Amino acid sequence: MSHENEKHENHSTGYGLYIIVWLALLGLTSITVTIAGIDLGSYTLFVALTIAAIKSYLVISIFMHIKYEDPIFKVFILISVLTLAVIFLLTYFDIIYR
Amino acid sequence: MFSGPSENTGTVDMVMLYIVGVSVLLLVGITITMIYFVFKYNRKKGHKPVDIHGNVWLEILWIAIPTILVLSMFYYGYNGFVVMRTIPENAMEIKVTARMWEWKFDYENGKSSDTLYVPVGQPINLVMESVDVNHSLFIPAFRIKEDVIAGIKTHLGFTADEAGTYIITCAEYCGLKHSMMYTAVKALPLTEFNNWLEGKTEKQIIDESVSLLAEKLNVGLLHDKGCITCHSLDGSIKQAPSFLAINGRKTVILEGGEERTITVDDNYLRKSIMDPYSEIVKGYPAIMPEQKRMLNEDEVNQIIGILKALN
Amino acid sequence: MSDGKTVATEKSFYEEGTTKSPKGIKSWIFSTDHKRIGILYLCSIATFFVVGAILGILMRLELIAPGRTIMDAQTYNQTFTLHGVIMIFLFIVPGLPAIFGNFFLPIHIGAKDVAFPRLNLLSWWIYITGAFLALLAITMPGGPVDTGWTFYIPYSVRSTTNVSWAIFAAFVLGFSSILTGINFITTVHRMRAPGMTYFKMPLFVWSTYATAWIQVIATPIIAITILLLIIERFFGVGIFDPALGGDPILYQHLFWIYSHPAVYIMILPAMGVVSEIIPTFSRRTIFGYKAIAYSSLAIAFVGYLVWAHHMFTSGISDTARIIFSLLTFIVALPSGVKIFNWVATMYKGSIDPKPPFLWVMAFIFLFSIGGLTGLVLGSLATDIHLHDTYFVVAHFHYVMFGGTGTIFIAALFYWWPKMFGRMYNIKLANYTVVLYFIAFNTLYFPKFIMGYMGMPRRYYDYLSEFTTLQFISTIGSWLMAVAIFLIIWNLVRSLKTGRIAHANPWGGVTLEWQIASPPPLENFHEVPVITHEPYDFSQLKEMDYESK
Amino acid sequence: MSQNEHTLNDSHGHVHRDDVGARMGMWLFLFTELLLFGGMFLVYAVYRFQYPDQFHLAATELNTGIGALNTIILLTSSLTVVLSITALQKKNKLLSVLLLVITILLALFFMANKYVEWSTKIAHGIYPGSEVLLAKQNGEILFFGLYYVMTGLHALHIIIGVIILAFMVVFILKDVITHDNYVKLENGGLYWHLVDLIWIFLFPLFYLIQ
Ligand code: HEA
Ligand code: HEA
Ligand code: CUA
Ligand SMILES: [Cu+2]
Repeated sequence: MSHENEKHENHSTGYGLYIIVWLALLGLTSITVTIAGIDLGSYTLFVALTIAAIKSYLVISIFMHIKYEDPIFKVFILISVLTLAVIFLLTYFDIIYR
Repeated sequence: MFSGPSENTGTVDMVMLYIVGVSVLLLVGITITMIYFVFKYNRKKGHKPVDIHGNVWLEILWIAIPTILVLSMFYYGYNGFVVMRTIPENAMEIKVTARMWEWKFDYENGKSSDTLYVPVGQPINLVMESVDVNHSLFIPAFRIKEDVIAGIKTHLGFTADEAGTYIITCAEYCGLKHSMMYTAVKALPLTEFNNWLEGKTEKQIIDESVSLLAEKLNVGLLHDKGCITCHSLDGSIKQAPSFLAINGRKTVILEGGEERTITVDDNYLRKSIMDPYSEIVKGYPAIMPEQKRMLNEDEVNQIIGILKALN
Repeated sequence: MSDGKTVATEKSFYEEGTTKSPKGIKSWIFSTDHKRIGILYLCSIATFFVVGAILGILMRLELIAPGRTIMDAQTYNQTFTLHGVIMIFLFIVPGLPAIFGNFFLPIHIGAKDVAFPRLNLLSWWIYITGAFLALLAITMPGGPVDTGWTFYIPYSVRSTTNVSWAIFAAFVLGFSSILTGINFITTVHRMRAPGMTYFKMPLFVWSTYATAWIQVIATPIIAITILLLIIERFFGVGIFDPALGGDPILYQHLFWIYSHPAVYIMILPAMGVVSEIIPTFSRRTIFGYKAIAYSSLAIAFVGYLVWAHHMFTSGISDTARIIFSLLTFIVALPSGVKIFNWVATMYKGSIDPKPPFLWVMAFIFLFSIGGLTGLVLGSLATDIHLHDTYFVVAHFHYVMFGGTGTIFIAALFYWWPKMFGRMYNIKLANYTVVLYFIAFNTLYFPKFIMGYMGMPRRYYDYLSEFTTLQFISTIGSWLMAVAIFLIIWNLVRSLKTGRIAHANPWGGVTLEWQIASPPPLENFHEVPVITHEPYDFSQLKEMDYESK
Repeated sequence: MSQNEHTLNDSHGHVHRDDVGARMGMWLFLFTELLLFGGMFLVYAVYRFQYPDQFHLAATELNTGIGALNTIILLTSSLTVVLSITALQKKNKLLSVLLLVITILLALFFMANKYVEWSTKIAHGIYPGSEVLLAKQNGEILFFGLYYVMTGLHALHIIIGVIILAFMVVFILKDVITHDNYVKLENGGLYWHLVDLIWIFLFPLFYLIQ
């Protein structure tokens, strides 16, 4: 069991990286607020969600340490996100064509 | 080979026969093999068991063959479905309104009825909407059904090929009298149908018979709003108190579990219509649909007026 | 017979507990031992099964003849709702994983407990809380729910009965299910004994693992759906109610997004048990181990793609109906793979048809009927006619009761000697299988015919043309009551008068048969090192097994 | 799977500890939260598709400023939590506690904003079942229904998060959580990040669609 702790210690990144990520997150927030003011038509939603996705990627991989975690965790995340995506997609087959 | 009161009947029965046929073959095959193995390789016979770990070709085989089978099943079902759902241009549109627990059919010429009349051979398009909860219009003889929902119009198409009377029933659970929400579709030869369509509406007939009871009051409103499904006009007991001589009647009601005797007046009538569950008349189930969102002020006043006149 | 050396000195988990004193009620309801928790679940779930079954009997009695027989329409509506809610949420969804998963999953992988034993105990407590709430809901003002177990909006918003409490109970029960799922997934990943690679795990572990994923990923959807419905009822927030612009069909989507995968929560563990029983009584390795293992995962995944086959007539778009119909047919394939591999496992075996095996044979027949009629329902043209008729009622009783229910019984008869250290009366059990089989088909087969003739479900009353078939079905329910009574009687009586069971009465080779009956507190004296495949019967010789 | 050998029930009778397992359990729990909110996002997506214009109209009533401020607060609190773990790893117990306390304060700040926001809405007569709301179009009723339910449920998670973090503070002070045994703190942090993640989506979907 010491093994894992070691593994973790190896990756305790110090404070720097976290602060950089935090700054990036704040930057992305201001971008998304600014863009919301501009009328991009049907792309507005797309852009907003893309930025939100990038933000969550940063939070998940760095803040939540997934980058340093056992690979099986990534598979797990993939399973659940994929399931959610499938549910959305299939529901839309009803909503769009109704 | 298959025929029925509607072309769809034959189609559906055909698909059914195909799927059930294949299924029975598979079932019998599996069962017989299993029982045969149990006898053949019974421990009593003292065979030495042989470890067989698997066989890739067999696995492929029993994925591939069922795949073909199910795809063919899907295809037949799909085909029948598309035909059923394709409504010809010349279809006759009939409006269907469902409410707890009755059906109403409105024809293009403004006539309405609570039995569905259709001409033989004429494609029909039912455009359906509910005023309260979900219902489902089911005509077993034609092998069709479709839910009837509040706020969303659904449609159901069919053609009756043989004259006759077929049951219509409600297939989506809708409360107390779900199992009594029957009516019928009457398929008539075209001329007979036209005679009927030009004739008096059932509403008119009701109006006439009721007018014996209550002069020229617009009792039809009670019918339109579904009140007289549960409340009788002649004093007989249905699922709810009769309307006959309701004004001024002394009644025991339950309010929050406590009994109280009141005298029916304007206020009481209004409250019972808009918010029926606050006070339930003793001995009756709490099944009255709330009318708050279904009646406008004018209709409420009108109904109260009618009720008071029914003495 | 094996382990002659250790049996004598060893204390079972009945004599040694995780609490201060191993005896008394507290040593049970506060025990973190997975085996004791399994038995707690067994007692509670079996109780609710009997309650649900008695409601079923009452319904059949009402339907024995047209018109009123023993209850009025409102009572009937409440009865079938309660019957459905109890059977689904209190019996069949938690059933196999919570009882047999808890008891045998850790043993099967050579662990001494699950990954989070205290969480495990919490799951049971949450289950009991949910069950208590469900019972409370019956007595609360407004009376028992009358919406059907599907709680369709708008009726569930309009109904004056106590819908909110009942669905809140389902919400709580969902949490219990989720926690069990989390526990099992982590256990499988983290607690395997040395040498226990993924492909050396018994197939029961595989299927319980797949089930656990459905429990974790699907249950939250029903939780939020229920929450939204409660919020809608309490605060009048417009979400699904058409009166406020909501979309009642969307509710149905959310409901079935959980409830279809849930039917695989019900059947997958049962399939795992079948994969255990068949090799043991055929005394040869399972045919197509990997195919069966992967098909469990496939069922779990594809199970998410087909939910709208419950909504073919609900007014969803025709495009969606077609897509979902196609996907529904795909989900049948992995189940087929399992059936074929099981039958192939009997080939060239050395088959000893003891009661658990006989129940499995009944299962294969009944479940195949249930599954194959699922295909009839998956096909668009036919489902439009059969939806919400007795055909559906017959289908789901065949898969749930004939499938999972039968295996529930099979698992009891298979593992009873291990769990309680006593053997039941085998002869009586053999007769019971036959009675059960006849009763089952008498009870449910007529429903297929009625459904096809157009008898809608959830009907208090029916047209006279159905009288004969309804009557036959009711007779079947009485036969079934006798069969179930004999099962319970046989098992319960064995606790007192049954002979002491061997560690390995059937000649099984998975790990549970290599330890004493009943097992000791931490299952294994020393960590087992796994060198064999799970169904390698050459081990029997090493295990010193003599067949009796 | 030799990687597992070190996670076994060890035979020496020690209490068995498995940090990876504990985090795995936490992640699985987070998935259930994800799906729980996912279900609501699905409802949102469907209604937004059905009533695009009315959603836009309704969203103009929301205050983007407060939304953006709350986003910044939550992102910052996520940072302080993760820094607190690092501090503990570096055996800086005091800093770790301090950062956690800052996190809790940020959370309370978030709640205060939320309170102001909700109460102005309610003061304007916009709340479930109100006359003002019922007079609006269906799409707007749905928008506000979802707004209250989704942000409300999110706020509930914040409150739970605050309680969890408060426990973490106590645990650190009592040395239940230490620099070489801090998986509880990690799991508490994971929960807090999840709350943040959900807000990352709630924010553009409710406040940024004018
Ligand atoms: C244990 C529970 C369980 C299981 C396992 C299943 C399994 C299946 N179910 Fe069932 N189902 C229910 C429980 C279950 N169901 C319930 C409770 C309802 C009603 C809910 C309600 O409305 O109250 C329902 C309703 C239901 C409907 C909706 C009917 C309606 O309301 O109109 C449909 C429609 O497609 C369906 C289909 C299927 C299919 C295709 C499978 C498949 O997974 C079956 C796969 C199995 C086989 C196919 C048999 C074995 C295989 C072979 C013998 C090999 C050869 C096979 C091939 C040719 C492929 N089910
Ligand atoms: C696992 C699930 C399960 C099981 C096992 C059963 C078991 C039974 N069910 Fe089912 N049923 C459902 C799940 C289940 N049911 C569901 C989900 C619905 C849908 C509800 C809805 O529409 O919302 C339904 C609906 C349903 C209907 C349709 C109602 C309608 O649509 O109008 C009917 C009708 O006959 C019925 C009958 C029965 C019967 C007679 C049994 C019996 O076979 C039970 C057999 C068992 C016994 C008979 C044992 C009796 C007990 C003893 C012998 C012990 C004796 C001891 C004492 C008395 C102390 N059920
Ligand atoms: Cu109307 Cu059932
Ligand atoms: Cu299904």
